[in-house]
Amino acid sequence: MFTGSRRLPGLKRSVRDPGAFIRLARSNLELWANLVIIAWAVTFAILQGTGFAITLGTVFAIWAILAVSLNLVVGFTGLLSVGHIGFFGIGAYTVAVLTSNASYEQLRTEAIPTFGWPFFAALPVGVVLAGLTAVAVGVVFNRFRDDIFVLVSFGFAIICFNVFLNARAVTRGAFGIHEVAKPQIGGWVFDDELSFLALAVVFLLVVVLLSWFIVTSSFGRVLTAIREDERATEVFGYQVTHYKLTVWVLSAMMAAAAGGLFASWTTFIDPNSFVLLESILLVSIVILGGLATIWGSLLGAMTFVLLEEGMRFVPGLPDQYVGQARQVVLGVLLVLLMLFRPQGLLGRYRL
Amino acid sequence: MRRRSWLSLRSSKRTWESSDPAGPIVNDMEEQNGPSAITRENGSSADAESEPLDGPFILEMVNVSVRYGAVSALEDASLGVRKGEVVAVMGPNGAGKSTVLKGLMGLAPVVSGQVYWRGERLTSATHEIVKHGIAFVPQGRRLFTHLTIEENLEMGCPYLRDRAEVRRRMDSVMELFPVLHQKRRDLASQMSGGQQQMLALGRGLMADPELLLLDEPTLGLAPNIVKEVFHTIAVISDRLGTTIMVVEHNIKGVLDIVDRAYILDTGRIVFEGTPTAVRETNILAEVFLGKVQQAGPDEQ
Amino acid sequence: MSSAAEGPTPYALETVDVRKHFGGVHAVDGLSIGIPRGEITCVVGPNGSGKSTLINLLSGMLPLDGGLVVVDGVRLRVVKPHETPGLGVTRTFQDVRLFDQITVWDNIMVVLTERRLLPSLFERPRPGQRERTEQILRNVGMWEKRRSLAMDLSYGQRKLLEIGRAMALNVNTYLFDEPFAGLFPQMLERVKEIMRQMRSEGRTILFISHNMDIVRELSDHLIVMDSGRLLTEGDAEEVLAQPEVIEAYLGV
Amino acid sequence: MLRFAAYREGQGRILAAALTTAAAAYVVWKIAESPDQAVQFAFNGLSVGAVYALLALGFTLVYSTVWFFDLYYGAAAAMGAYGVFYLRTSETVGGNHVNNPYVSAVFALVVAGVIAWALHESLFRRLERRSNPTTLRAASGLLAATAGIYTGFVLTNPDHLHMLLSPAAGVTVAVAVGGVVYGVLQRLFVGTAAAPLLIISAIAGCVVGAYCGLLVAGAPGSRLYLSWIVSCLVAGAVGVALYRGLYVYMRQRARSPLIMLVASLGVLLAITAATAIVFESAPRPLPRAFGSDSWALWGGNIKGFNVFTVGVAIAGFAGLLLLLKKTALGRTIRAIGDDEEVAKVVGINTTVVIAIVFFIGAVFAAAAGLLSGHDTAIQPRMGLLLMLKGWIASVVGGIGNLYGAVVGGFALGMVEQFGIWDLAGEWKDVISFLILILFLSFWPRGLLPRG
Amino acid sequence: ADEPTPTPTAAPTATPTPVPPFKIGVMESLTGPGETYGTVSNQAKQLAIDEINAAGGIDGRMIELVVEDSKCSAQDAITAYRKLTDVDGVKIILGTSCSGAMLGAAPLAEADGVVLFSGLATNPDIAEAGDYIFRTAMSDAQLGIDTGNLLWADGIRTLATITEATDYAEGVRRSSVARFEELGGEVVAEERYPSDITDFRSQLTKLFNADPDALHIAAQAEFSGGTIVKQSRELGFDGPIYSEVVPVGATALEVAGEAATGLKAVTADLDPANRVAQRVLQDFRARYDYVTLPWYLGSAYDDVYITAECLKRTGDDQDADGFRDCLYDITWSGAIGENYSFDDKGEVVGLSNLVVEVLPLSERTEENQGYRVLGGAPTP
Ligand SMILES: Nc1ncnc2c1ncn2[C@@H]1O[C@H](COP(=O)(O)OP(=O)(O)OP(=O)(O)O)[C@@H](O)[C@H]1O
Ligand SMILES: Nc1ncnc2c1ncn2[C@@H]1O[C@H](COP(=O)(O)OP(=O)(O)OP(=O)(O)O)[C@@H](O)[C@H]1O
Ligand SMILES: [Mg+2]
Ligand SMILES: [Mg+2]
Repeated sequence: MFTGSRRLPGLKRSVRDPGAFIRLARSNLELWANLVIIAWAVTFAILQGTGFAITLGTVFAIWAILAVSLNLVVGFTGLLSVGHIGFFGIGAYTVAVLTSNASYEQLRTEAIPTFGWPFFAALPVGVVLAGLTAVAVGVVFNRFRDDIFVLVSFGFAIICFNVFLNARAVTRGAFGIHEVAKPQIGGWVFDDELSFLALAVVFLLVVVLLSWFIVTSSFGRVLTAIREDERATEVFGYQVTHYKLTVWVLSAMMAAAAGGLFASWTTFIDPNSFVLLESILLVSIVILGGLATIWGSLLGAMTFVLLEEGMRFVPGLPDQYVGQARQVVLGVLLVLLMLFRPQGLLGRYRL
Repeated sequence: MRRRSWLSLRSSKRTWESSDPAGPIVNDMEEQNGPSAITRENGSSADAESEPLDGPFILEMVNVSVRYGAVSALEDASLGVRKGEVVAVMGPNGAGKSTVLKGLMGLAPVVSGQVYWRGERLTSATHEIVKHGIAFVPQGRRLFTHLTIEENLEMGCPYLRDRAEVRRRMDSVMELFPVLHQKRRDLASQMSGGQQQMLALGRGLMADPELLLLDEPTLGLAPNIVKEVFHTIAVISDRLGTTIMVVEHNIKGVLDIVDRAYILDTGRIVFEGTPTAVRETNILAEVFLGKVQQAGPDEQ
Repeated sequence: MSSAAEGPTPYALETVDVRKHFGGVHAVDGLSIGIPRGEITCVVGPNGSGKSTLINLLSGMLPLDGGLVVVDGVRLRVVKPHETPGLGVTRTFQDVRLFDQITVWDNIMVVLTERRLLPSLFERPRPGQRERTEQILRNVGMWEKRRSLAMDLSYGQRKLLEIGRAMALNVNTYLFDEPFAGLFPQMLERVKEIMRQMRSEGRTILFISHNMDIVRELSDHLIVMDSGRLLTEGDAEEVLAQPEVIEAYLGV
Repeated sequence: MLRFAAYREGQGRILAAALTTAAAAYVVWKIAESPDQAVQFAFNGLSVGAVYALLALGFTLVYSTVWFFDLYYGAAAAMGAYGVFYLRTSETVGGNHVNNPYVSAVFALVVAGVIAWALHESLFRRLERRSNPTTLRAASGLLAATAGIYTGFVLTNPDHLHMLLSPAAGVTVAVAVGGVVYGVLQRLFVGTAAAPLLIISAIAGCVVGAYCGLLVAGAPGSRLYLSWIVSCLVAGAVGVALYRGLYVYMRQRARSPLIMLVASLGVLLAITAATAIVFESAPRPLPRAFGSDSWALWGGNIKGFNVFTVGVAIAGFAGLLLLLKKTALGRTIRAIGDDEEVAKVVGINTTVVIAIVFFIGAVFAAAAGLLSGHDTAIQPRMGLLLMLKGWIASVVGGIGNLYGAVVGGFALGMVEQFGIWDLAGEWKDVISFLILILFLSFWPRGLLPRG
Repeated sequence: ADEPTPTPTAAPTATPTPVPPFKIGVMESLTGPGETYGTVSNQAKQLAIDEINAAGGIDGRMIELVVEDSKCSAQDAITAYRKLTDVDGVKIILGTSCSGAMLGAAPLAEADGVVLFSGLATNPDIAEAGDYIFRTAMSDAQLGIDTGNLLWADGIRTLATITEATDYAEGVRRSSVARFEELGGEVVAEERYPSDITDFRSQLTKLFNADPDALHIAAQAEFSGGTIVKQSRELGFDGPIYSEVVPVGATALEVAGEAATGLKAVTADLDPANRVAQRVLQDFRARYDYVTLPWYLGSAYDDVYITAECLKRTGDDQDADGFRDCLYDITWSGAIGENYSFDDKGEVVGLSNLVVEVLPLSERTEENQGYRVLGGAPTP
């Protein structure tokens, strides 16, 4: 809010103090980060052809929804949750189960009831279901803070994965669910890549606006206060648990929406897409982009997608190492960020 | 010869547990004066003022600037302490008093300037500085809360191998603050704020320092204990020649016991002089008023 | 207790046989006191006599082990911290607790905003709130620091900000835990002035201090605690002249 | 004795007590129903519990000193296990050597760096006043380089581990024996001049050391067990290097432990992925250690190796307890756990002490990793999983409490087994996490909270 | 194919060709749960492609493989698929090695008219996945029926099963158990385990407590298969153990060691009399210094040759429809069998499974793969 005026004295001082000049340059890192990443994305899109760029755009939109929603919890409220992938999974599975029309008559695979709902009917159900789960989970998790919260949220991610894997009567377990329906409005089906991208971006916009609305409100300010000192916030008359629960549920619902999109986009889901590691990567994205900044999360998601896909094109890197190499790069990035810029690429707030 | 130690304050009832050559000498001194003889109210500081100490600084800070990120907490500050002196550092909140002490101890990000100890540059890390004989009691009674009180005191001189000496120092501290003796097996976290402050002070004394840096030693203490602390400071300095640098807000109390005072305002040293001078010039009020005038327009 | 009491009792706050122990330590041990409405009450006592614990109990930061707290005639066995402002009570902390990584400005704003969930989502800073924030920040001398993060302040500045934050909450009873500790004399004046002004607005103040000058000057009513119990109470000068108080607390 | 953290309201405590009783009753009923299975479960629980306890011990030590969850800890567990694999592939399944010069070089560099730093902190600091700094720097550089090259040699020639390590083993034993003998002699002959005692103990140390060295050199079978030591030490060295190279700088500036948590998350991600690149991501077995045959006992079966693991856990616990409670170093460690800055202020070289803590922690993790690797198998992601288990165990036991760590470790091991008695085994993780969450709701500070 | 040039990404061999090479996509699970399969399959394909190219390609045109990692996950298969089709412009994709990944990419391929041709994906659902989806891997359906028959024939009446929670293993277990129960057998206890665990003792303890006649293992990873066998014996179980394919893989047998002796499995195996098969194994060992999953290796190898044959017939790597029709037409004899072809669902017909029994440790050699063949699966 006050960034502009804060810089001015620095400029004045830099005339007689070279150190201040370096600091000034460094304080523009945000700008550089923005420019570099966007330029990278554009170059990538141009080089790789529109088809692939559209695919990546959709992947980005989904990750970005997740990152923005998680930032509400991690960055603004200060609850370092590693369990977000669970809500993503709940959304995805609900949409998959409700919309799939696949016939599983064959003897060899597990059959589950099919409903054949349209996507836009199933999605709200998934979102609400995730919300309800979040309420139940949140009531319990509200007791925990800091490290313990991290631990139990790890637990939540693992529990969710196991439920997806083992509740075979609903999820078909390891078989996964096929033929998830594409979104459809009236007669208009979003079954080509471009229209799906458009839909995903609309979702992303809605999520971003909603998040922006939340964090600029008084509600958002209370969240940051809770992040800083929960007990002291209580003394000023805020029922902290309600605030935490509300933002937790909202964030879970956004993640579930992303999950629904994801299921519909891939048309097939199985538990492997909802493993703990993905959740950890998601937290990394949020931290990479910057805590308590929405634009940062977008940038973080962008970086992540570019890293993931860009790695495929690194010369001399054998294909089987692409996935791992991406993790190595991400890990090293995290370390460097924490070392030199603990607030992330764009953030103000430090962990 | 071994320099005189504040430890000699301990009453003569207890016997020396080691064959420390300094023992008998100190003991003698004690008997001459007796613990009650050193009880000295305000008047004594006047002696110190009448014959101001002279000679080179044993600790000197030259043009030190400290910066926390964009905040400049100390700018070109130069100050020094002579051997045996008690020096106060005063100033409004946020003036940089704590920063001065932290800068001396290597705990603050010093961006320019030097610190000299006995004429040599002091560049080492904090834990090395301590070995030169400087002890620091930080602001806000920071203790090892999961150690017992005894262990906390022992931590005051972690590298002292001579158990008997440790014991003796501990006894002396406990004599100074009897409550510590009562609770010696309790965890430090189980004490009230004031008791914790005593423990912090005691831990600093355990190092048997040549220079003692105290950051608000009376913060949150009950009046009787405040008196005791000031008294102890006066005694340590006066009788044993321990050099002391103290940051205080309790101006009335501190001006009575110090030889000199530095006054800081917004990171600069604005005044240096004897307590009398401070009282006469009414500098403290000026500093404060100046600040108020500054605060009027925005600092953009 | 000559003040014009409007409520059913002359007390803004009362404790009835309140108890709190930590392991074997009886920090507050059957304490029954009353804080007169519209006056400045001071609690003094040796270190570790349970003063901070008392405030913690009154504000719900610690659960009661026994006894009652009576706020404005409402008898409470369980004090929930988030309900205390509703009952007209707020506090500061001995170890200052601010919202470190948000600005000084927002630290005050947090207190001024809507308490209900849904409306708070739709609330943006209103001019009234802005003015109030500015007024408070100027009052505690922190206006020029409004854009720094609270964690970048010095000890005393933090203390002032915390007092300001409590002031922002427009309640009847303020509990200040050592508001004067670590403050520069002229800042002391300012805080004293703030307190006097609060009193003149008819608010009740309870504060802890070890600074006898201030206690004498400011307090209408003095409570002396020792080992979790009430040692004596009454007018400051009289109480401070009592021999047991001198022995337990003031020293000779 | 169990001290339960005071829970807010009475009902909570009653509920918790009821749940505990119900759980106990359930277990008793089950045991009565099928004692054989109970015995087997207990054995299984004991053997995994020992690993968890080891993990929890190191975890709790590190955590209660630096107050952040060092996720490198997980990577250390994996490194311990993969170190053995790396050194002993010729004895493992697949048979193809993974010996990779880059990997060896990296670790050689790390070891050299750590040694250089250690020398700098110990010798250099002390001799600073007396001799020429350049000489000292050169000397410590030389020593460190030698150590690095030696490490590189050891790592690239795992088939000659016994030969290469015999001098090191000999020297270590010699020093240890010499020290012990000297201590004993000093006690026995109080007042005797130091010199003769010193000579006697030196001779004793040298003789025993030389004998041990020869013994090791002549026993190729010792290679496996030497590789344990090597990988533990290397994992420890990496821990120290990380602390000195990363965390120190972060701690200087950081306002929150979460920064280090995230940085170490980065370290864990990177090391896990790098492990998967070098060793492939499929699980691998470690070579057969002793005690791989199972004994039938009271209707169950248990391997000798599992008993050994339990022994290691208990020994580790006793060692740590002695260190923390009885030695000055231990007191220092606890003090740093309370307030690092003040520890510096009173004159403690906190960087060195914390580095030692990290070393010990990483060694514990590595030991746990390789023991569990021998018992079952290794895979790159094992680090994350083991770390989670160690974390849970230490939280359940009460962070910062060694007794708690051991209790928590074994408790977790048992819960994992008995929890799935009536449920399908695939719910194992779900059960243990549900129990964890339930437990934390009632005892947020663990069974035996610190202080 | 003698020169050991382990090129990770296939580059056409030395001889420069004026015509651009045929571009064929490959999706394999190079990382993730299907890593072993993906890697072996990829290596076999490289072997075949290098042979073909060294022999002059297809009428002088080389074949180039573009490899992507599908990580055994549907989502990654989709991104890999998109990358192959959009960036590299391929119309024919060999792969993938995991059924899950295959089923993820199949609807897209079907919609785009891209041929997906797998040598390893065994999920029965793949039969229904579409017109452009083919495989030389046999569906799990048959494997399960054979196991059920075998169990019954061996006099097993009560069974305990332990199953890896993956689509493949679940599928195999279901079909085996269905057949076994159809014949009158009873499953007295069943357990599942997630792919990443290495300690199966608690599950096994429960299984053995039910006192079954035999244990049935359905594993996807060789490692877990081998470990289960080992840990079963450690826990004192001495009944017979049955399984399919995976636990008799080379790695599994090494992990299990002596404990595996007597283990019976239904598996597809390369015929020792098949000269192509033996040559492929030999070449593979010479080039990569190991052999595992020989049948799947052979299947991947055959896929490349079938592809080459069809490319020869169509002469265009962009003509997916022609390629598809070619596959429906073709009858092939290669490493995994003689005269096999594809039915109208793209399923392979003309191949069959064998029953094998693991030999004692001392008798296992590289040649016999550690087991002896007992013959075809029994029919009741
Ligand atoms: N860690 C820090 N980061 C940023 N700014 C800081 C930090 N510590 C102190 N400051 C700033 O430096 C200035 C001097 O602080 P210092 O603690 O030295 O004040 P002080 O004179 O001791 O005040 P007090 O009497 O309130 O303790 C203050 O303006 C404070 O805001
Ligand atoms: N969290 C705690 N755990 C254990 N004991 C405590 C705790 N808090 C306070 N105590 C004990 O309770 C007693 C009263 O403490 P309290 O902080 O209320 O004292 P106080 O009157 O505020 O003292 P001071 O003037 O020094 O701040 C002390 O003996 C202290 O040791
Ligand atoms: Mg200060
Ligand atoms: Mg207090």
